[in-house]
Amino acid sequence: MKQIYLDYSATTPVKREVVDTMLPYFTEIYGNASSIHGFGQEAKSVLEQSRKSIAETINATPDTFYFTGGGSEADNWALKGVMRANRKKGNHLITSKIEHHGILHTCTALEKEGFEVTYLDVDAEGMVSLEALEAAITDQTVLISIMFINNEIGTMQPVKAIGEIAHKHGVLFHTDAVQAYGNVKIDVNEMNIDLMSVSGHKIYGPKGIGGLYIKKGIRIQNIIEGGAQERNRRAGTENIPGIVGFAKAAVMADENLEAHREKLIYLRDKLANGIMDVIPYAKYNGHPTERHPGNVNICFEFIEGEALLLSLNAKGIAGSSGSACTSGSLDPSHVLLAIGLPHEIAHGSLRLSIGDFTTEEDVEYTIESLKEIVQKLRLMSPLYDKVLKEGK
Amino acid sequence: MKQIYLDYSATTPVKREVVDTMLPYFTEIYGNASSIHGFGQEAKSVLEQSRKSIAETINATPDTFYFTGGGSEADNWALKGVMRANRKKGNHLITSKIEHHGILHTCTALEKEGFEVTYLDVDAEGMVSLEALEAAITDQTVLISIMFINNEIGTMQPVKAIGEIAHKHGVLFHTDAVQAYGNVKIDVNEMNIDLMSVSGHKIYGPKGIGGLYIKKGIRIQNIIEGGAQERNRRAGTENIPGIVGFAKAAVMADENLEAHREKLIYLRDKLANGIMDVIPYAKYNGHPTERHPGNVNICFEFIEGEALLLSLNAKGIAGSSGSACTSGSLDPSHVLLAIGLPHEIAHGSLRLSIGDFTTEEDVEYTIESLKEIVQKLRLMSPLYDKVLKEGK
Amino acid sequence: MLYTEKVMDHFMNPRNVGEIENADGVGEVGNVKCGDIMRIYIKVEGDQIVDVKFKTFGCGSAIAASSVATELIMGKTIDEALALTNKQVIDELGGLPPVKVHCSVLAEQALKAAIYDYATKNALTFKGLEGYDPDEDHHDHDVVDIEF
Ligand SMILES: Cc1ncc(COP(=O)(O)O)c(C=O)c1O
Ligand SMILES: Cc1ncc(COP(=O)(O)O)c(C=O)c1O
Ligand code: FES
Ligand code: FES
Repeated sequence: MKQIYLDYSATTPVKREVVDTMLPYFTEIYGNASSIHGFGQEAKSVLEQSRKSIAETINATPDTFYFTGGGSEADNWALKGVMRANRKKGNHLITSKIEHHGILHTCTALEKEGFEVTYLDVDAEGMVSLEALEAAITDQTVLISIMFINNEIGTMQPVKAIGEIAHKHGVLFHTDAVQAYGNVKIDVNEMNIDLMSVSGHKIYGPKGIGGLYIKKGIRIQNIIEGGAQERNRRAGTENIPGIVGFAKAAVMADENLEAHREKLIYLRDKLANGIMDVIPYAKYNGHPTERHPGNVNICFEFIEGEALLLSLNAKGIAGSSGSACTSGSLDPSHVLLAIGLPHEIAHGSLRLSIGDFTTEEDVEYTIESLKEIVQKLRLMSPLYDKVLKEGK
Repeated sequence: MKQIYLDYSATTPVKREVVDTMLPYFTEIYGNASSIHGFGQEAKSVLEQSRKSIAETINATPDTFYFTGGGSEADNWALKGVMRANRKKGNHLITSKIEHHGILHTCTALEKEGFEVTYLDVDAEGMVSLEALEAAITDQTVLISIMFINNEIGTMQPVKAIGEIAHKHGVLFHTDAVQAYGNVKIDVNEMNIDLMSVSGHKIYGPKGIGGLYIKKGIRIQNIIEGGAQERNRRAGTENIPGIVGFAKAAVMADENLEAHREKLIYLRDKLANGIMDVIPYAKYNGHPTERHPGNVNICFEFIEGEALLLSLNAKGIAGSSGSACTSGSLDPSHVLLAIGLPHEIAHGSLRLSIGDFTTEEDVEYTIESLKEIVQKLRLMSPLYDKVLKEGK
Repeated sequence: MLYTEKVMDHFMNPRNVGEIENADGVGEVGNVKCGDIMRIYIKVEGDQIVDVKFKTFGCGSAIAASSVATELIMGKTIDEALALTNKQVIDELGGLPPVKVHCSVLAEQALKAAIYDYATKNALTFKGLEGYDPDEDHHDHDVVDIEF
């Protein structure tokens, strides 16, 4: 059966060119970058070259970019590291209700350590209010952490303006750019970003590698102590193949950014409009324009997301859902609740995320299949029953 | 020029079979293991299979083995996680002076958080004293962390006996087995181990992947919060290629353990004896028998380790040193000082670590080259001068 | 795979979907808020269930559990149907992941509700309904400690 992957926001395949770049570093140039012999120095040199390449894509200097084991580690490091290192300055952190769990659960942990956290509301389209943000700042506020692009509904925040407000009040600004990096152009200087988390596997690079941009001069504690790697800030033998692959993916994404965006936006709109045209009782979530170029998120009334995913999967289509039944918890996704969706509608959510290997046929096939599936599931649904009988 | 890698304790090349096992997971079976579609479920199934394979090699059940981003993260997690989660029980941790920095610097961080740490001395061969260990236990002691095999001098601790003492006093026992795993047979149950750190790149697997064994029922806090991966204990999209490669390397090491050990011990002894036979004023460090099968560590008087390494490198031989000049600090390795070597001797240390691809010819060539190099450097040394003139 | 082949079969090709006009008993359990509602219709002749249909809003295992439950009680006597447990539903499905056990509980409860409706309408009593409270909250996502 044909397999259609529409879950690029969950993870991406590693591009062939990226794997090819990585291969020699497994079996030939395998040295430990801390060793002074040739094997080690070759590794060291490619490590620093990779750091430089990635730094350039965000207009940063190489000495401000640190490799981590992924996006979650970067998020944990940014928040715990900055809050713990700046206790003297204050104990208050501002974030939003729609952050990734890498941020939200770190905030819970920080609250247990005695820090105070403000979780900002978002509007129906997933936007943080700049006024509410500014109003939340107190003289205890050390850090604002607002994600660049939301992973579920795709909404993109006004990052530059947020950074401006932060700096106006002498507060640091971190952004979780795991979904944004490689999909929108990021300039950490121009956008007033002090710390930024990124991850390899969302941009056609390998899993298990990510990074944290830390502007020079920022006080931050380590969360992984040990060897002197990453200029004494993040211990552990450097994952050279992962780093090389991440850098290759980052450079490829950067060089191809405009074409990539155009293609994705075209297919995304075709998919979203196609679905909305043929399926009634559906709601398109997220912001209409300020959104991830590949993100489509729609709620279908009267049916449940997991059932939808399984049916799609049976047709070879891979998507994702924020329904409670997929999360194993009682509540549907915190993001869908934060944009004000009632539980029963949030249950029927579907995220289809488009990427570089998506084709126009994939999109067409998906629209058709989805139409059939939603129809079939609705005919089984006691809720749809009522609509058919009583109208709505 | 012929390249002879004798730095297997720093890192190993990834075996061809391991890379081959990893490859499909970059480009074909690339799903996120948390996704419910086919791509995700395939990843999930290989993830759990890998966990099971590794757990079996240490006689543990799969649900006690957690993947991390490497050995350092595992060390940090074990110590910070256990100490922070068991504050009510006590605030005291016992370790040794020869631990890896992944442990020692974590201890420093814990001291800053208010915990108390006892750093046990070791004897001239690098052995912890069981009496001293037992005497150090107080009613505040929560955890003992003693490494299985030391990375510099190769000394292997009596892990089983240490665990016995710990348990006799109701104290938990963690061991950093990064150097031991794959080189000696480990049975966590029989050896009384409660937590154990391991790392992929020391056993011919990939870098950037490691693991922590956590016996069931142990209270431990997370250090990386976020998604529900690793049964809610370690967030971050699972590094499936890394995990698959680690598991493959672990199984290969386990199946071949006896032959591997025999070969290494044979070559190690040939190398060590060969060097000691032809080079005077040399001291063989570590324990004569209770040691890593591939570790040779020798101090050459009157010369300095970095100069030695560079000269060896010029002959294509890759080794490592605990000299101050390679570490960029004023002091030579804390391990060499802890076994009581005077600074001037510790400066001239050389670690040659043998592995699966080392040949008899490599060993012979190394002995000869080393003889020449030491001779040449000594002739340049003002210290050697005196010996020649005055005798010793 | 997340689910057994049996679950997938009942999910993809559910048996007895629909409704029964003038059913003798209708039971609905669950809660839209939690994302699962199950409605079961029964037709009774004598003491025998001669037809049964369901409609379900819920996840894959909720739909599969409804399907299997209706199949298991089709043609059975009321007393036999009342003896149906969620464990039988799970066994028939070849197992469910622990977090999905509550979906099978829902099927058992929806059936009981339908029979209760029939019993009330016809002023009948059944041993299997003793102590049954239709208003009790049957909906517990945390029912996971069931031995298989
Ligand atoms: C004894 C010991 N512990 C911990 C580590 C750290 O492991 P990793 O480099 O995988 O973080 C190493 C090696 O670097 C080691 O030799
Ligand atoms: C917005 C966001 N932040 C953080 C993460 C975590 O990244 P990683 O899986 O690399 O740890 C993800 C993806 O999982 C994400 O989408
Ligand atoms: S109906 Fe929600 S998990 Fe089954
Ligand atoms: S002599 Fe130069 S660093 Fe030691």
